[in-house]
Amino acid sequence: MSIHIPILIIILPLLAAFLVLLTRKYKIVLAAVSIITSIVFTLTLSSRVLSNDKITYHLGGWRGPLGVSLVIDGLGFFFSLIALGLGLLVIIYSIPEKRYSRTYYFLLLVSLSSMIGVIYTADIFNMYVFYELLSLAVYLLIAYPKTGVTLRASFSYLIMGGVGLSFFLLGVGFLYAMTGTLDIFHIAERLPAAFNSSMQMVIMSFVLIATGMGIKIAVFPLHGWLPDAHSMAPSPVSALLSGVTVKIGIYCLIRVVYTAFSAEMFFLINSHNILMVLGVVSLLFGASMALAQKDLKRLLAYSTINQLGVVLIGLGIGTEMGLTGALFHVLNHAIMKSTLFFCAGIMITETGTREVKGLSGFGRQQPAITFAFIVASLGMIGIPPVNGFASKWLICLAAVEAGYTILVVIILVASAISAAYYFRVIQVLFSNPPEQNHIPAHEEGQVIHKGNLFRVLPIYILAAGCLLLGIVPALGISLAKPAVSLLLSYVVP
Amino acid sequence: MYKKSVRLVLTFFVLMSFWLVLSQNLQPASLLIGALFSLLAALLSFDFFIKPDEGMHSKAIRTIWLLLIYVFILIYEMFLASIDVVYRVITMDINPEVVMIKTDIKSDLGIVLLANSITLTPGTITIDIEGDHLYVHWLYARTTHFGHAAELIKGRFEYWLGRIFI
Amino acid sequence: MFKEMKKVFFIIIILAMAILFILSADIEYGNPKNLDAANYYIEQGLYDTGAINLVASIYLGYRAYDTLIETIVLFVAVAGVVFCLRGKR
Amino acid sequence: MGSSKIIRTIAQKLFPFIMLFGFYLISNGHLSPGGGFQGGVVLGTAIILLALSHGIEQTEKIFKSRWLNMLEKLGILTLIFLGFLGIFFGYSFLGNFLPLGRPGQITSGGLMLPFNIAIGIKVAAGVSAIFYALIKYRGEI
Amino acid sequence: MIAYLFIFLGLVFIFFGTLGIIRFPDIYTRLQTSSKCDAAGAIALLVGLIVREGLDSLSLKILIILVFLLLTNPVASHAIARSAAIRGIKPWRKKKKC
Amino acid sequence: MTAVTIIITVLGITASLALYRVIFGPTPWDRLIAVNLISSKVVMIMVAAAVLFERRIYLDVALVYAIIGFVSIIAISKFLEGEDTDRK
Amino acid sequence: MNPVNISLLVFMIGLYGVMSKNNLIKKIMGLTIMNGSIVLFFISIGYRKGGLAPILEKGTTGGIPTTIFVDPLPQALMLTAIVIGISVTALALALIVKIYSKYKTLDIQQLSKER
Amino acid sequence: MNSTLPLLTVIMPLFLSLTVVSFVRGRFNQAQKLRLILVIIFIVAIAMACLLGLMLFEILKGNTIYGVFLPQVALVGLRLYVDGLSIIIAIVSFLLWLAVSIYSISCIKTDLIRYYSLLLIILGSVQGVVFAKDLINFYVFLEMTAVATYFLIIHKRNIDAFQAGYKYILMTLIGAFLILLSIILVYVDTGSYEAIMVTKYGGFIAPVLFLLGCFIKAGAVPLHIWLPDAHPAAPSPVSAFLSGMMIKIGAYGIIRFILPMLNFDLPATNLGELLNVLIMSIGVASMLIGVLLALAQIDVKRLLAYHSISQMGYILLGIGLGTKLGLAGGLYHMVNHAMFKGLLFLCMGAVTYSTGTRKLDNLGGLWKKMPITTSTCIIAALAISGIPPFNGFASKTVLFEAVVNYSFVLKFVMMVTAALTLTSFLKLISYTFFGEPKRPLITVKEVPLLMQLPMIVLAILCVLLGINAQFVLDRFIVFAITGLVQPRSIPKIEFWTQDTALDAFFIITLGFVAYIAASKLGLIGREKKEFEMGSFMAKLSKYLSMDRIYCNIAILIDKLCKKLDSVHPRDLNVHISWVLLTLITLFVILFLQ
Repeated sequence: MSIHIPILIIILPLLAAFLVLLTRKYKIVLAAVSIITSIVFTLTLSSRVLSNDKITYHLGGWRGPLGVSLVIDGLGFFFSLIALGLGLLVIIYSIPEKRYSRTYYFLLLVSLSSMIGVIYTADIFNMYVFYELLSLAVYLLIAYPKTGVTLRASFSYLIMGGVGLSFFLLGVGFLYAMTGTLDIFHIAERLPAAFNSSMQMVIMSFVLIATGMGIKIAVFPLHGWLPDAHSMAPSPVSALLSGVTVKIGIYCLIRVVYTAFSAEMFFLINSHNILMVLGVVSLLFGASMALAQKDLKRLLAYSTINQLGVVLIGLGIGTEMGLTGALFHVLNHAIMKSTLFFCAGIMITETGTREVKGLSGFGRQQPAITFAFIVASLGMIGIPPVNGFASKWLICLAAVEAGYTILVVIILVASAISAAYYFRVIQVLFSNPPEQNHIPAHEEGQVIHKGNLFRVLPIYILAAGCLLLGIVPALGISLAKPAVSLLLSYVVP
Repeated sequence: MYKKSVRLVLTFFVLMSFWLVLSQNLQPASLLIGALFSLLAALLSFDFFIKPDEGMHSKAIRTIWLLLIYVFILIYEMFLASIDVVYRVITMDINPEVVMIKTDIKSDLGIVLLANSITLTPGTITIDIEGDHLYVHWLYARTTHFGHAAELIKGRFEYWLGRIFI
Repeated sequence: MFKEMKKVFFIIIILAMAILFILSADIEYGNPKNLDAANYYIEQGLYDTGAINLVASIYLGYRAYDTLIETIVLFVAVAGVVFCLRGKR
Repeated sequence: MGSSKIIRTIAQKLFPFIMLFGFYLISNGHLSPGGGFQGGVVLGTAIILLALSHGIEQTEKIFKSRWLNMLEKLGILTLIFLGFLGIFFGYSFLGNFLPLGRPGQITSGGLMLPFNIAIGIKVAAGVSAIFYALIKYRGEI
Repeated sequence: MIAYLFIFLGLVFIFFGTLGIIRFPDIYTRLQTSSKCDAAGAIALLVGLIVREGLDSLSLKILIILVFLLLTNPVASHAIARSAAIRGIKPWRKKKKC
Repeated sequence: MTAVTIIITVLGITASLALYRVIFGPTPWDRLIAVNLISSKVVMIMVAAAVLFERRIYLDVALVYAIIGFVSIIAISKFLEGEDTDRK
Repeated sequence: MNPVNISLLVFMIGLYGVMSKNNLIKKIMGLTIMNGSIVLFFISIGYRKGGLAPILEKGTTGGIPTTIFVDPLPQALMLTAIVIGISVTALALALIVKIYSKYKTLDIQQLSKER
Repeated sequence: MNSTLPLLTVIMPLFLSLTVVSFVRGRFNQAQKLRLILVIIFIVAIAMACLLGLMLFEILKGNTIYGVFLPQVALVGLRLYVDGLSIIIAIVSFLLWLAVSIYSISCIKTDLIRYYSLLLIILGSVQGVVFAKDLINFYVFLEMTAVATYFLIIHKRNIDAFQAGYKYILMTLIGAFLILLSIILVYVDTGSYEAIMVTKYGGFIAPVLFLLGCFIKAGAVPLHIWLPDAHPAAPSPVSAFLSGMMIKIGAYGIIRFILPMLNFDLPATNLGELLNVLIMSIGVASMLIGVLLALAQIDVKRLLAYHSISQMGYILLGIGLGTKLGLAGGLYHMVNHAMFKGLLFLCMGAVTYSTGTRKLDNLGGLWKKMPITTSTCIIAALAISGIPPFNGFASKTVLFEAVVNYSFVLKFVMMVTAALTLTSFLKLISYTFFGEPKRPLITVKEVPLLMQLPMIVLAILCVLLGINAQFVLDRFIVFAITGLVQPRSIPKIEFWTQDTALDAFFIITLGFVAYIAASKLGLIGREKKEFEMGSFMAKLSKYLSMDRIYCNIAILIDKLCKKLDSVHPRDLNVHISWVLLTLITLFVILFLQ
């Protein structure tokens, strides 16, 4: 049984998703239990993965380029832990909301398992299929409240995402035309030969895949869907989107860029600089747009673009420290941004408004939530005892070591701007409520759950995680280390 | 008219023969699967595939014989009509009208076949059916008179169809 | 305003078409390279999976996992359509 | 409701044949250019034809939308279950544990026939469910 | 030989049917050509192919297709004509001389 | 081989002639007629190819195509009737 | 000028549709065109000169030269891609129907003006 | 000597604050909370006194103490190091903290838990800053103090507090980021986080950046704008601690990390020269501008805030001189300033507490009602102006001695500044405590005992430090800078000589003359309330305060972002065209290579 663990991690939540549709009472229990089982299965692999072992599973027994196989290495393990852990918290967070029917949990489970599918698969076409599944589930999750704005946001995401995945698929087509195989590791073996014969096709496939994944990551010129989708979606979904879904795009980019287009090619077509430039642009853009927002969740959405810029800069630097920093920042951003969105969800239901100005007096009502919000936003800015600092620090160090001091200046400027907008929110939280004793509005029949344990628990856990990772960053770094060593072995032959 | 079981069995056999034509495979497994699927399809559709009140005038063999004759007449007429249409396409000599005709056939299937035949033959298409009245578009209307037009359009079809269906 | 935008879009798309056309001009057609996997499928597919339709042998044999996921994609889409259009108008 | 008598009658007569053809495509997927998805679409087309000609209420008497939804879930659960059977019989997930027959026979594909049937039923139910949903939202045919 | 004759006939019918679609003035007249010439052309062509092939399993299937085409073609024409009529498209009339 | 070429070419030419109606048809029904015509041409091309290349697999494809074409024509014409037909 | 190039051009035409049309349904049509062009692309990169459809019929099973068949893998992939395209289209249409019932318009410019 | 003592000093307050937050919240009523807080303050006082005393004892023996915690787990681990300098500042900060927190018990009425936990955090992190062995620990604790202080500043939750806090946190974070950049540059250049490494850096960018960061922290003049807003907006005890301790961290940073680059009686290097001049000129500028602006204020706490800037100027000037004597003077003045400025803020807090106003116009004649406040305030005012028996005199004397060797003009400037300080305090005291009592102030009472106690203690300390100046200088200050510059040969300072008396006399005379002249001329702006628009002093204070430049920059950035937001298209089509443009650009870039 133990050799089948990789597929079980993917399939069990998927199976549970369909079982959720069949039951009415046990939907939450099923969802949570299946995700917990997956986490446990993943953790059983940890000792092997963390010792730089590669776990391979051939589906249907067809190995190599013939069939689809699953590969779990450090990188996949890292990302899958993020996805599963946050997924569990999202499920817990959505428990008190009575509006969320079976379909919601079904979509949640499908999206989570498809994330794991994207992460574990070694077959690039299978990656596309899983990504498409993930995207469909996410479109639906965004549209879940079925109000006008959510439908519109979901639709624009669908259009952009459809274009992006079409680009990806076209890029896969070029790769297949060049190498005659779809397995990423085989592509990596055969691509150098193809590169010598037809450089144009290699570059074309690279550009297509990078652009397609860029849309999913929402780097600056390709970000059109993100502000609407992230801000309009229901809060747990926003947390999932911003925390994990975007990271899957990063994972795909890393996988394809570092593994398939390995070593020489990567340097030859100079894609480092492209990643770096994109990162810088989206960093500054996200920061300055967020400064101008009045809507809390929209602010957080633009902040996502800002932080992704940091990650891309780290990836573009490409040294060991830079990669460690980037991956660690992925983890940190996932934790912090989900905390912020969870808190924002509670704030919006409590105060009945999405405007930043309307949040006044919340700090007195629910100090614990406010505390979590403050901790996470301090992490976003990059203030020491919280985790965001450690990863930004690593990235800055790597940038200076690689000779890009200007990048550090840019990152710090963006951090200052993000301090400006986060502290604007924080000071509103602490300010006294307006004079009239307003009754919290029930937004579309939402029920207010003041201090509900299921709502608050994930926030506490995540905030504690922020502090823990900030005080003891070695925990996160040791998790990212195998992934980095894996990537480096491709980068430096 | 017909009992349910009869209709079911009849449908099943028709479908099974269709399956044989399709699969062209006489292995037992294939037959078994075909029988299963035919049964399934028959169960789902026998109720309207053969209507309870859908009867024929006479014996089955004679009906088939008449049907064949009818088909050949139809094809002959169709070729004539097509040549006519080709002629009119070249010359653009047309005079379209919409006329209404009445038919004596009562059976649904009969009316439908009549309408289809009309559609396929000289310069006419059925636009609508209401009861036993057919609205027909006529490419080269020689007359707009009710009875006369009916004679010209229905031609021999109504006779043959009237012999087949009630 | 929007008419001008359309012109800009048109120019952009023509540009992209031109670039793609130039870049893909020397892609060989009808003579794929690296056919080892394909030839394996053609030679061994029947013996491996027992399907004389080689596409089916890949679709349901070698890459049945893809098919499973694809079915789930369809299911999610159907569920989504039903979900979106459920309830009062 | 419904359509003219011509369309209705022809649809009635064609329906079982189209359906059987769909089943044929499903079950001969590994022998001919059919397959679960294609056959399923043809099956769904048959149901759509019926719904177009007879109106949605008449069709729902035969193909109830609850059953269709159940069938859809059942199809996927069957697929996953068959995959698990592969593990159970000592192969990998989705491994072919049935014996391969002689090439050209309907049983030659081993697991392919059940796969095809499951996919076909699922797709048929899915296509018709989409159609139902869209039609019902718009109102009556 | 006779097969090719049939095929040739079918092609001629089909060609003129398509020509009619382009030349005729309104929907109903176009439907006239499309329904008749297409059906006749299909019959001729497929019969020609059946004759060329001889009577075997292949031609049985072609026969099925033929029957299907024959059954559905007028129905499709009828459906189109009916929907046009319901939406109130008036047939084109020749201008009377007097 | 020549027979194949001739048949398929003629059918293709007629299909592309019908494309004229698809593009410039003044009303939707004109386009529908042309689409119907094209689909039946495609079916015929497939049958011809099946017979002349000796590959029976195309027949199944042709039948599927015919079925889907028929149903889609019915559906579209039904759609073009518009919503208010039922209240008549 | 070969199918590979043409498919890329068609892809761009689809993208133009997505980009410049204001009607939501036309945008979805653009996506469908893109999907179709990708199918064409994949099939044409798997094609080899004089190859047949990869279905072994009676009598062709033993000892055949592999070169008479085209690469079956892209075709199998495209089956999947087509289904996915259909799913996306169906979902998008459902969303459009819902959007239309909320806003009574399908024009994206007017939609973006509405709050 | 390896020891866990410094670790305990840093960790214990942080841990206790966590305890306070997690166990007290929502479970007790106000009185119980107060009792609990008293207990905790007591515990902290006793424990910290013991710990600091032990360390002081050890250090007086000539040892240094270092402690390492979590060396592998954290980024570099918590590495602490205590020497003379650290322990002196730690003790001062602890004393001030104790005074402030005792004072707060009566003063602060709302949000007790948050307030005290933040105070504890500040104590711990200030200890951490001064004990930090390497750059990264220094940075971490610096940021902790900044954020914790922000929440204390906005404690009153009114609009002023929020604006001031916003300004404060932005400026401080920018300063911290400058320091961070410099640390990164240093690390990459030298491969180590050790404290000394800033000076080993090859170029001049890193030290200058570090210096700028410290200047922002210290509120030196061109970068001071957060300070006059933040100090008045904060609750009085907090502003006492802010002014007394927090801004000293900047000076501490300079002493600890930049000092070895300055030319200490060594052959001058270019960089050392440059830094010397930089620090000194900034010091002089802060001194003069701070005191000039202070003269023009009518808000008591704002006035004190500008004096903080001015006194920081003294300290920076002393450090920037680059002599041992100057360093000793600067350090000594740091200690003294903590005492008397803390005391001043506490006094003014008491005044505000009793009367509820901060405007000079609404005050007057309080000396009968509040004798203790008046007397302590007078002591502090005399101390800050450098009048003989008090501690300000002592440190200023050292500074005068140091400056004289450099340039006589500077000494004169310093004396003028001291005189002007006296002037402004004359204004403050006369208008606050003397003169006619205003009508609403009839019912004013003396503040509670718990508020008087810290004031009295601090006043006594002021006096003691002034009287025993010789002892303090020789025993502690010189000892503190031993580790830094080997000051075995520090010149002997005579405190009670004719020269010093003359200096003091000059200051007093000039101060009184200036006060009389200015109040006749209406230059210190009390009679006419605010200065009229366009008058000379109004213009002067407007231009000197430099608020405008920063505001304009902020408004510019804000407008740019708003503009970006309004320009940013919401149209999906445009975004898709961007996608395509990106594709084209990437193609072009990659193929042109």
